[in-house]
Amino acid sequence: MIDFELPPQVQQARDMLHMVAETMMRPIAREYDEREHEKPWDFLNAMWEASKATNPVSFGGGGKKEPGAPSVRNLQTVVSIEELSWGDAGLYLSIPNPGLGGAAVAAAGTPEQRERFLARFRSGPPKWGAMAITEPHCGSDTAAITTTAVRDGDHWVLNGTKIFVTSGKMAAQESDGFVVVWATVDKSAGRAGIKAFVVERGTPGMTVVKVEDKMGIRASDTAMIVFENCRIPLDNILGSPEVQRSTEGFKGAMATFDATRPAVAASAIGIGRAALDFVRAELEKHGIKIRYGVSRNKLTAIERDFMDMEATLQAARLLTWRAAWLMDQGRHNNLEASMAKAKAGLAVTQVTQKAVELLGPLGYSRKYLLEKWMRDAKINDIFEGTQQINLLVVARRILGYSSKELN
Amino acid sequence: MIDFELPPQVQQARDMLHMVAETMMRPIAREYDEREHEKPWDFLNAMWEASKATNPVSFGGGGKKEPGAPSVRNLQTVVSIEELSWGDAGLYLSIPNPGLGGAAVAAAGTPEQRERFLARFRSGPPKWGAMAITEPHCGSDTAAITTTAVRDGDHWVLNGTKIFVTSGKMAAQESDGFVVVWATVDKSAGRAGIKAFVVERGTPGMTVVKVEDKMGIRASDTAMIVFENCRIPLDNILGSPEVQRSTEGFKGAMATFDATRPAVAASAIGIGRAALDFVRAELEKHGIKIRYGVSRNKLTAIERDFMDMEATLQAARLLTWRAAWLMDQGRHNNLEASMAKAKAGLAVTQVTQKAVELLGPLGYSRKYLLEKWMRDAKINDIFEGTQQINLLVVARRILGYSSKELN
Amino acid sequence: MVSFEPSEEQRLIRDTVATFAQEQVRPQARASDESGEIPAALIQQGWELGLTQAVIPEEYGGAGEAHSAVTSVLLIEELAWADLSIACHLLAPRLLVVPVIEAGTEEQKRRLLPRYTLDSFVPATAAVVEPRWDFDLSSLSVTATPRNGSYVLSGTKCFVPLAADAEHLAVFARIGDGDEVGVFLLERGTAGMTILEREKNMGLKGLATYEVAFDQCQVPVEQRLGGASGCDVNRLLNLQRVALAAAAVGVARASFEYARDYAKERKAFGVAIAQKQAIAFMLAEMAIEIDAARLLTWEAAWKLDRGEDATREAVLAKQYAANMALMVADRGVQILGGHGYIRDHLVELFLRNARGFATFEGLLTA
Amino acid sequence: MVSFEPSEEQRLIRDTVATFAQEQVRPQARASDESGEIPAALIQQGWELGLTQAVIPEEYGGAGEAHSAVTSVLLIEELAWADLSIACHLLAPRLLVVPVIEAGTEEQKRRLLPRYTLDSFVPATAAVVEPRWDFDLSSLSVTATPRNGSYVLSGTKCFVPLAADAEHLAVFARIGDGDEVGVFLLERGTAGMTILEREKNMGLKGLATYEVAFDQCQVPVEQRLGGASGCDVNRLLNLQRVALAAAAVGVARASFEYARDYAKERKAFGVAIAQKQAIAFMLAEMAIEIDAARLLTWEAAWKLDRGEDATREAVLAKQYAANMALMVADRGVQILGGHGYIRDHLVELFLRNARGFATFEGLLTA
Repeated sequence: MIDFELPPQVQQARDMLHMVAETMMRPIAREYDEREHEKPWDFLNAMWEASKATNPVSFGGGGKKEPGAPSVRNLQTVVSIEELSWGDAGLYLSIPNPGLGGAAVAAAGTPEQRERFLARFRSGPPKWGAMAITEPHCGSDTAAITTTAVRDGDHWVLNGTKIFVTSGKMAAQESDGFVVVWATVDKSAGRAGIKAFVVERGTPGMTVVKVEDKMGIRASDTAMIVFENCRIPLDNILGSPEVQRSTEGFKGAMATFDATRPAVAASAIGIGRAALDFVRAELEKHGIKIRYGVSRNKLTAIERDFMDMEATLQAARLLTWRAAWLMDQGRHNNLEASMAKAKAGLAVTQVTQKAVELLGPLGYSRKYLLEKWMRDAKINDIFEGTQQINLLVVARRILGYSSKELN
Repeated sequence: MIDFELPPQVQQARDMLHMVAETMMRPIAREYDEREHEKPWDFLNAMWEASKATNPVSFGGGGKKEPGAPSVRNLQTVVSIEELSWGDAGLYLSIPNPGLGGAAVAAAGTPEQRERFLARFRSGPPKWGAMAITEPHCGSDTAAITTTAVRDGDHWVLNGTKIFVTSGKMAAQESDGFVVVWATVDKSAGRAGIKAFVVERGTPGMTVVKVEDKMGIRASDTAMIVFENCRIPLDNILGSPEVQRSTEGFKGAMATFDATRPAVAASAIGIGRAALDFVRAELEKHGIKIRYGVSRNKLTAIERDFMDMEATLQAARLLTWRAAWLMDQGRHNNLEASMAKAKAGLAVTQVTQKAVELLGPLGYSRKYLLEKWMRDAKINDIFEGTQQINLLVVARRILGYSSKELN
Repeated sequence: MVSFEPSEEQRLIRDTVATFAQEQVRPQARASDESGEIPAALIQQGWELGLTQAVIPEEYGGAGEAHSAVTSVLLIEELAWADLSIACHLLAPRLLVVPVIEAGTEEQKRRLLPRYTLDSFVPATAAVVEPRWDFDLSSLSVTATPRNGSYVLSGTKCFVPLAADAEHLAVFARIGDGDEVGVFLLERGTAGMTILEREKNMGLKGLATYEVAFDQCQVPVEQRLGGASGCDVNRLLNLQRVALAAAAVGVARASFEYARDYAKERKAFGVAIAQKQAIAFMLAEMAIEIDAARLLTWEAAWKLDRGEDATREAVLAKQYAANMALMVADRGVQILGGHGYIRDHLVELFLRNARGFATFEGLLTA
Repeated sequence: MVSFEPSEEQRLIRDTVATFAQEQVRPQARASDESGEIPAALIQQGWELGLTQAVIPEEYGGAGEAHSAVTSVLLIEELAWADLSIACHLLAPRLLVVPVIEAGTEEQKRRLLPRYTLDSFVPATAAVVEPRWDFDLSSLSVTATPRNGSYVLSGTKCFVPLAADAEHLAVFARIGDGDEVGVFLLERGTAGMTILEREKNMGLKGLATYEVAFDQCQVPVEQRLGGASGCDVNRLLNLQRVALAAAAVGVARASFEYARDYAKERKAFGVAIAQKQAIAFMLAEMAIEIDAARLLTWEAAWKLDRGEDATREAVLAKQYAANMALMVADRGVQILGGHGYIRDHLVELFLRNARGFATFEGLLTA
């Protein structure tokens, strides 16, 4: 039965996180944008304490794992992320969390590995997990990874350079975390040779060489990590070490994106909503109310812009909910996850850029957060698959093409 | 010296053709849209009589051919075409004219061929020339032409089917005209094997099998022509019959587009201007004047739409003038011609579609010409290279790629 | 509890309608556009699906199914996918029946509804749009002036489907010179009401629509929907908006599917044109935008089914879907190139129809 | 006679400026954005190009070249291509000089112009924009109320470049509460004028801009541009509009070229990403739109040079170029992907600057 009402527990989570966003994140958002590379420890500690038992923003996992009543886990995740990102996307991304690395362990790890790597997130001081996939000369083209993993006795030896590792510094250096590193065990095997390895914080040979200066989401660290003869235990590989003919392993890992793309979409929507709320409030201050249902010919340019922004954002939200709901139902959502991500990434870019324009000098000034939201927004059209990569995924699905037939 | 003032002779031509457009074309525009496949003979005869000496809408030819004062021929052509298309694009396209076939003869024919095929356009009853290039299973991909030309003694024998031949019926059947047919003399040679042949009207083996029912430009006939053992004299080939290693011949022929693309762009702009003029007049009737320079925040949605339409159309016009001006200077304009065509085709599509929306029920009704202009407009985004083909040309030029490197 | 899945019953209805749309309606789309006619047998077949009768309460002779905006938008999408003109024709009686069910007095229901439970198609319609460039639902120029216990209707409507044959017309008019809008349930042949000649529009050519003029047309107060005090016209307008949004989704999907199939068939430069990023990305964006508009439409319909004010949602869904349908239908033509411009293919028809959604009001109701 | 080619002289000027822009200005772009500082040596070098002095008539100590809007937009595009903040800084004195040349009284010219013909850079500026969400050139909120042969200025301006150091400020204000706008030529340190602290904006970070408050600031009538009867302010605004349009073209071209070069270098799936249609078509559209905006700008400037009213052309060129620049700069970031988002590359800077053009007024003049 088609229904758009959030279940009570999701509404509760949303309301609680809205308070967090409003009272804890908004007041420090500007500060940690300006103080790039510094960490808001009070906030991070508080979030860690509040969430370590039941992390509200963990990714993935479908209804299939919880028989009985249908799960709302993924729906709750996207609703929660929207709320936190309404508060501040950079701060949201910096929250101590298993992160994408944790999602990979959860998806591809053995029960023993899950316990070994993830248990720590239930207690103790704040910790971060991270995922290292992109390399300086391969962005979207994950199959072109050149970081190598060579077996040497009881160890894998990793060599290579990874960039754009979200929370990489926190995971690799500043907490008892880990980094999941994608590397090839057999270059000649292409995708089939690519495996994921867990590298514990502080492992010799793993060095954070740079934390990027970015356009936005400056409260979140984005690290470049070099692996130089970095030795890790044999059983730190996720999944089988064997290079199969098929690319099943690679595809399975890629499926992590089916969970993380709606998460990114949700974050985008949160930023977009922040901008929209700000514009609405500003207009209302000046006595301007949007007149829904008035003739097209009487609308002001601003009213129409506002309605377009509102509609496109709501459309993105519903696409995102659908992608999460499908996962909660234990159903495939590869197409729908990429649809949501492509739409939300574009929507938030357009909405925030337009919002800055609508408010003129106020929109452009760093006295207000709006300009920051525009800067924060753009990353959502880029990471976890650019707009173009997601359109490619959508196109392949709707056309029934393989990645060989359409690339 | 950067200058946007049309030379006096071009202004005169424009003013004269504006009168033609207003008094002869507009009054019959609706009628010959509804009476598809019928010809407005009074109009056609009058245009023929007025223009046969100095055809105002002939394509191509650069300043280089006329030493001395810089030529304004191509500029005059695009300005003239805009004016006639402001009157009616379908009627404009149906005017007796050497057309694209004539342009090909002029560009690639020997002096003898030019005299033999083109002299007729200076006297006698109305005549049409046409170009047959597209085939049912090859659209943009002109190199994939399957129509064959086989030498048999003193003749070439043509076999194949051509579609989308503008004025094809008039050229092949209803007047003392001709059709320039693109066919391959050597399939294995690819592009190098493709040659152009002139087929005189009424040649046995050339049959107009269908005149298309179209969305717009219904006053113009678009023919499907079948060639079945169609025998033509040996010297009806344009250019050398030899299959060269290089694709020089093919490229040279393709260069016809450098002249015809600005012409199509100009036609597009004429239609767009008609729509804009109509909307402006309708708004003024209701006391609405566009306020240039008023704050963005005070604009109505209509004012902003109107300004966007106006600006985009003027931008397309200037790009078109530039492409024509370059040709008048005897300079390459391949990039600029495709820029103009891509922009104008898109601009007129958007402008007319928006105009229909702005006028609501009046825009949608067949009581007015606006809806017709929207239907007429769309062809400009398609023929003489679709939007996509023109973007491809532009991309290759700005990136310095061959058609092998970017396709 | 969030769900994106129609109920079992809704799926059944949708699938039945979809089969009919695909097998019976679509094959007539081109011919109807060219001739302006819809075969009587098809209309009768459509009637027999019971799309109108089903939602009439049993006490008035109907099947008594609940009137659901969500169910309506599901089936409207399917019919509009097949052909917008035929969809509007088949569903025209609902333009009268739904307002009466939603807001009619007991007397109005008893008088009007049973007429629409018979075995044969009964034309009925609504008159909403007006032939003005600046037509505005919030300030209609057809007025209903109260006079001696009646209303006197004056002004002209356009885009009135089936007006020449309609048994009843639901006419939307401004009350006096205030802001209030009333709906008046007119019988065919009412004095003072003139059905002008059939309209000619860019699209929607299979559907017979008319201008209807009211000249001092006297209407007793009993014929005002809801009686003397009127009704929640906004809700009726919102039901129309979501219906048109759903139709826009249907037309867009039709164009998308046509272009997608063509692009997979058509070869250029040795591969299917769908294998070229320029085409593939266009199709991907079309698919995303169609789903986006559909979800907005569903949400607005869902809110209407809960009895809540859904003006914002319905307005946004309608606008979004209208823009989306134009974008998609334009690209449908573009992807077919020259073939898209000739009337051998349906995409140009979809484009002409799609362009109307920004203007259409009151042609359909959920 | 239509021509798309600058004159020999214009080409010379443009090429000189382009070389300076490329070799001297561009290398400072990132550092200026991060530090908010522009090296004094660079400013002096820019001054020595004579961009301001050249157009001052010989009788006031300048080089006496004709003031041409077309020439101006050519050189502004080049400087803005290199860096918008530095371009605005270098050209700021023109904000005062050009209005005086165009519309000053003889006395004003004699008093002000010679100051801008010296060997060192002399800061000057104009105050146009106001810190309101609904800032409107056609109804300014800074007012100049006539009182006893003087004007009393009240209100606040923002986006005033170099205000803290400017020798003179051209302040745009509404006369009384009418529609008329006047320009007032204030000396630095005028009583009642307060330069507030340096602004912080999303972009334009290398340029020192300020809010400037006027509190009962008394200005003698002799300091009104053109004297008691004022001048054609619209023409001055149009000169500003075409200048900003040209700057938008410059920023867009910078982003386009950066992204184009990156896309040809960067490999994915075995080929340069520029060989993928999705990227190639984006770049093609960017190139077309840049040329489109440039031609609109040239046309408006040409019309201004003919002394005609070019409000329509200047407004449309400015709007078009502002939208275009945003589109292009956004795609510049998009094409670089993650690399576009980090400050190692300039495209994010171009995007932050480009987003301002819809808001910027009076930062530059042709």
